[in-house]
Amino acid sequence: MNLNFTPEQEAFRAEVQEWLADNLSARLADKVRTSKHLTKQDMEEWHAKLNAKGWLANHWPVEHGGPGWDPVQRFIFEHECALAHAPRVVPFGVNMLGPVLLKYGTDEQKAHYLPRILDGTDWWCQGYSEPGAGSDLASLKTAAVREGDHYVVNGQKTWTTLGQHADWIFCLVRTSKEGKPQEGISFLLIDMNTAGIEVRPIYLLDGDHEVNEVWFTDVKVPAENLVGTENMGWTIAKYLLTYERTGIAGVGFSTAALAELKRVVAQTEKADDPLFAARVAKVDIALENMKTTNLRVLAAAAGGGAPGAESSILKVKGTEIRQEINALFLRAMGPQAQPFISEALEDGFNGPETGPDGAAYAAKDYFNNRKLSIFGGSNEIQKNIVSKAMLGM
Amino acid sequence: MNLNFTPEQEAFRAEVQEWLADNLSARLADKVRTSKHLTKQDMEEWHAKLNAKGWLANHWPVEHGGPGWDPVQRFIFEHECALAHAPRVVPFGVNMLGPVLLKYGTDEQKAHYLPRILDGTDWWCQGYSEPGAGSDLASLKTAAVREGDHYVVNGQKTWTTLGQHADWIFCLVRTSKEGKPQEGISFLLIDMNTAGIEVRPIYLLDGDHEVNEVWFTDVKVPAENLVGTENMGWTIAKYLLTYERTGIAGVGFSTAALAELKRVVAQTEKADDPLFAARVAKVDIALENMKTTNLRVLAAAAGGGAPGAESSILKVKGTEIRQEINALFLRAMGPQAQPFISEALEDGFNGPETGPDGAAYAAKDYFNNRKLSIFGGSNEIQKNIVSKAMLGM
Amino acid sequence: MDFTPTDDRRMLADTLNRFLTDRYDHDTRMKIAGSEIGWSAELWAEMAELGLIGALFAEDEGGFGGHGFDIALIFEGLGRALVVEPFHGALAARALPADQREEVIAGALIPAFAHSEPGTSFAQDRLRTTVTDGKLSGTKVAVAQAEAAHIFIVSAQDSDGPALFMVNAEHANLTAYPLFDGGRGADVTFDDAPATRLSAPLDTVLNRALLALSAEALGIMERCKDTTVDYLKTRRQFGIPLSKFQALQHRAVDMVTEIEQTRSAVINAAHHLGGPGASKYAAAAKYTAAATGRMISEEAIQLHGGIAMTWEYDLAHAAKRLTMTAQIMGDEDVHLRRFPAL
Amino acid sequence: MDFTPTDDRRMLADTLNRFLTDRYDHDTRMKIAGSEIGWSAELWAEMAELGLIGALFAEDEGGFGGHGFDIALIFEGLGRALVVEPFHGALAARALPADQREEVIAGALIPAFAHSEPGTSFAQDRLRTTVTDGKLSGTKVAVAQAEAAHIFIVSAQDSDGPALFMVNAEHANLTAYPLFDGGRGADVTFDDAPATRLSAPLDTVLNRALLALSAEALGIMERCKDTTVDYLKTRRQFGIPLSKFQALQHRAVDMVTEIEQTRSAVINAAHHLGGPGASKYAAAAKYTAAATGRMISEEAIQLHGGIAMTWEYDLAHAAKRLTMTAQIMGDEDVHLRRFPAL
Repeated sequence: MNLNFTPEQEAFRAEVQEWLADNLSARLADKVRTSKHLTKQDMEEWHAKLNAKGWLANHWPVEHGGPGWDPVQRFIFEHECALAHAPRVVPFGVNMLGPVLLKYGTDEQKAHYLPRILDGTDWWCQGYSEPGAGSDLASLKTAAVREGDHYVVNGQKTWTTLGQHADWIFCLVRTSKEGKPQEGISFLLIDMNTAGIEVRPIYLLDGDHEVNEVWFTDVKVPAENLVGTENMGWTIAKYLLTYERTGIAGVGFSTAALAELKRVVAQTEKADDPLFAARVAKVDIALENMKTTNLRVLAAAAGGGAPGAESSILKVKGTEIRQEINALFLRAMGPQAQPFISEALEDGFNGPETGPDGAAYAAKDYFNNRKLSIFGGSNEIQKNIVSKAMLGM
Repeated sequence: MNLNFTPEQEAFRAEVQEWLADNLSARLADKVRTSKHLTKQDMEEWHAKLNAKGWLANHWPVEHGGPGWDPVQRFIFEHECALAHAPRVVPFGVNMLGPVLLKYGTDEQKAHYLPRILDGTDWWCQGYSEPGAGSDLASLKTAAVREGDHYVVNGQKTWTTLGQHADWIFCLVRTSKEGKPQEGISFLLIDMNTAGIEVRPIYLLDGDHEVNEVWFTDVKVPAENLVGTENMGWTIAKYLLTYERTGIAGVGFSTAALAELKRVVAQTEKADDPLFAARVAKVDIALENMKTTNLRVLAAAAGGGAPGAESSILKVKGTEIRQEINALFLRAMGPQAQPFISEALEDGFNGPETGPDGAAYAAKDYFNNRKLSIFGGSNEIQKNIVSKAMLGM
Repeated sequence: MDFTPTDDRRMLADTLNRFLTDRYDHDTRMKIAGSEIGWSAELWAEMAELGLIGALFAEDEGGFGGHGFDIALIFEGLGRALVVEPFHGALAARALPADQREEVIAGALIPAFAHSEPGTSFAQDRLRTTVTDGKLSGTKVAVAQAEAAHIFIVSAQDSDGPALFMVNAEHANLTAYPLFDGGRGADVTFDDAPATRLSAPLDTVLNRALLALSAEALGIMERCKDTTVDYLKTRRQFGIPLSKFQALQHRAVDMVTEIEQTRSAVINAAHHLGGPGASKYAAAAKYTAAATGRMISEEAIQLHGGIAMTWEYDLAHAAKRLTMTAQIMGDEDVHLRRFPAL
Repeated sequence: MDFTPTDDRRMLADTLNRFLTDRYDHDTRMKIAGSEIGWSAELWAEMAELGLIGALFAEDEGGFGGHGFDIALIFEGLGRALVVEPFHGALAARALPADQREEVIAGALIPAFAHSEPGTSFAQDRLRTTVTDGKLSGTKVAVAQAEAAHIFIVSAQDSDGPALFMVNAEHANLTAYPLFDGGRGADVTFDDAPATRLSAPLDTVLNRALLALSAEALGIMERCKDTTVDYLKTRRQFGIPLSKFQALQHRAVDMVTEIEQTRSAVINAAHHLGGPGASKYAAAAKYTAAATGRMISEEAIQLHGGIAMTWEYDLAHAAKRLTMTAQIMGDEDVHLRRFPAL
């Protein structure tokens, strides 16, 4: 039993840190640290840097452009990126479609799509949720009907993150109404430029445009865009959901956010409040514990154990910790959390400062991160999973 | 809208206080305040005092010996008794069987049993719960089979509080297996001296003997001991469960306990701890709020509104508050909660004092009062009721 | 003891609710709250006309209410409708001389209440705004509807300790902005501004403000709870309504329970306003409202799921406003720490 | 990074668990814990023989373990079995001179660790027990198994500050009693007792004690959780097992989640024991174990219902012991307040 990383792992960490110091621009890191809006160009710039180094698709096998890391290395990399305030890698192509194609795609699909994910030719988005099918994904209704050498797709997807930038969407669609609802679902790749697709913005409660609705009206999709066989979409979706998620607890983000919280609190009266100090200490301890809980699950995975329901625990507790840090940040702002100058979240804002560091985005971040316990399988769904899988209840 | 009591109500309060000052012995009040064991004689002494004044059966109509109080008067009376550290009235005869006989009993039953409850001739206990039927009372199995002019009862009751002192038990028994489980239940009065009844003590986790199992083997019960008609027991039980419960939130007990907590804490290091002060302030505020919540429900009841699901809210929150005060008392004792000298809870103990005031019973009270959220319909059952009745969920 | 409202208050509640239902529906509110000026002068005039400002003041102050229960009633209603007009400033006008107060009641004069300072939230003994020789200097933050104000009611220290002062708007320097939860506010800097010392003690005005914010939060909580329960009954998952999942049922019950406790806290504060227990029960109410408000807005969003995070869904705006009522004038910890000594 | 136990520790765990299963079943434990002397000298000798005391010490201390992970492993097992024998006193023997320590490891010499004082729980800077000219005076409370002890390891202030001292049992005045959670303890008064100053710093011994108590609590929590989950699967209500009620499922999951976090806290404290982070992670572990312990014992009882409150049901005794581990050596608030400065 040893919590220390090996000398090799420490050397790897140093290499990552050095590379980040040389390659992550102060401009980008500062935007991330202060929760500014990242443009499509910002994200593409970061992807290109990572891809040039060979670190973009860090889950992929070496022959397809992965760096050949083990789970601990991936964890260290993601952790250091978070601490350095690097932008998050947009996951849809690299972390979601990539693994699916690697496991279920044809050689032609792999050869065509994977390089285009790496070099940024294709921006992917995800077509899973529907207005009536969120946590209960199996009840989805968007229909794909085979007609000769193509499918005709009709229906609606929602919560499509960054869909406004996307060239392609991977979708779960209903190809059969026979049997259980799960059994009639297929996994389809759709060019966003096809006739009949309409993207409508969903504005979030802070006015941000981050997610979208995607409407399909008689959209023709070539049959070769099917991944796997017809009606095996649920198997693919489950594969992705249980796919190793080293970063699901978000301890890197929480660690960075907690450091920022401690720094900023000193500018407010909360610095003298023993009750606030206790709140910070509580989440600090919970995060120290969670780091080790996360490493334990990781070690089990690296040792060949399947991280199943344990990752649900990481998700629930990890998101609670991140949300609590956001909540404490908001508390520390007191009334100065109220001003909301949306331009202050864009590059080059020169308007007045109102409040301590972080006042400009404390409320926005607090509310925006309420999503953490909702998406990717709500925390209630995660608890159902743990109850069944770990406790046999 | 006015939170003040009327001058008449204040006069009534003064009358109660004065009577308590004159009639509640310092010996008894001190035993109650310091959580000492009350003997059967202690409880009988207090009942006799109340009965002599005509205040024992304060829910009963005047013609049967009640004082003719309205709900607010009853609330004031119970509140003042709690603040004065009066013993609780043992509820089984006065507050439970009494109302049942008044509503469902024959004239003969009323004439026979009610005076004997008042003067203490009969000590009653309750036979509701069974090993397999706690919160799910309708599944009870104890069977009463009619044979000529009597029933033959077989089965087992449990959690029979103070059953070791009882002369009589009122029981829910199964008289039919037809229809829904609720439909075959009857309400039967059984003399504890009948052959075939065995009382076995259940010792609680602090070693106390407070509850019992009662076993019935071919117990012959005269048919005239049936209350109401056969198979109407569920109706009677529900009547009792929804019977007006002015004191269910226990605010009087909580108020007395909180005052004792504040007094005792000054003897410990917790007096200097801002986190402990915050815990006390939280429960203090919750109790101030609960007092008004309780009065609101009471006022609605006095105004003719039926206190249904609202009393479930009082029960849940009221017990949480009482349990939290017990928990804070325990915390304040630190390691000095560990010594447990059971003789110290009896009259005339002259052994060594260990720890601050209250150390002798802090742990015992904390654990004993975990029952508050379990019995009388667990807090989970209460939440089911609120969800259905108030929210229509 | 009597929990039935008086006939006068029942009529007032009817007037208020009818007006808000007819003239301040959610779409209207969103238009006003997001507009350039962040409030509606027209509706303000109508509300003054209906007596909604006058109800905040006693007869000898030129109004026809002014009891804690009047204030609670009005602000609970305003909260439920997410009203952004400058009622909090108007409430503070109790401190003003009679002439100005009557103008406020008529809707003609709009005051803003300027209390919070940078990095602080509530504490009177930390005021850094000072008055010397009748000149007031200092900075106040997040002053609601400051641009609309003709005068400012400002807390500050002079040689006699903390007190309230009146400053004309022409002597205030504003850095104005939209507020996260709708409407507008400003950081307000005073630089040797001519100031009139007001006779009303600071803490009586603060207690009124705490009561009003707590009642406002209560109204928003009720709205959030109703919306959530309705949604749970409508939305189906795995073939059955969400309202049939026991874990969600129990959480909804916890929401109801804490809201009932908050209502009691508001009643207590209203009852004691102006009496010796005023500060104690105002602190208890603000603590309760802030703690419960955070719980209700988080649970309402979580029990809804993603839809509650969208601009189009009205709960989102209720949750934002509810959260902000906890940020203003001291959060739960601030008032919890004050409570034992009160 | 490696979370697999070494072969040595796997063997130690096997030895421990086999012994406790075979020789320390619940009935035996209850007999011992409720006996006149409140412990078993026979089983103590057997446990010493098996090396369960030696595992608490490093080789250069005469043992064959002594790492944080050894201490955690032993006390987690002892916790799960609700062992009442004087292991906490033995653990403190690290402070003793080599001769006595070796006797302790052999099971021949029994020390008691006397730290808590009346009205206090943990703070070193509040010690009122003092040493002047080699004579120790003061009162210690709730000293576990004090009657069994041959020597006392006592925290006290001398002119150089807080430190540890050794006092022979003949100089201790005991007021002994049964403990609420089984076994016996005593208030111990020293009156100019001859005392030997020990060289081991007080905080290293305290950190070991905090780790041990946290690990012990962890073992009890696991037992409480397992018992509860089993019960929920067995017990039926309204025709279905309790384990099918979603509200109860989610609460069971919350228990598991917090226990996993407690396990991580214990691992952290074990890892850092003896290093610069020792005090910080020991405080974090005790905070986590105390807060979680309270939650687990309350939830375990509530999810069971009345049966968990009876003497006959073993969960009751686990819940009592778990609760008491939180009372000893500082509760969650004490360590939460210490944490930020560590």
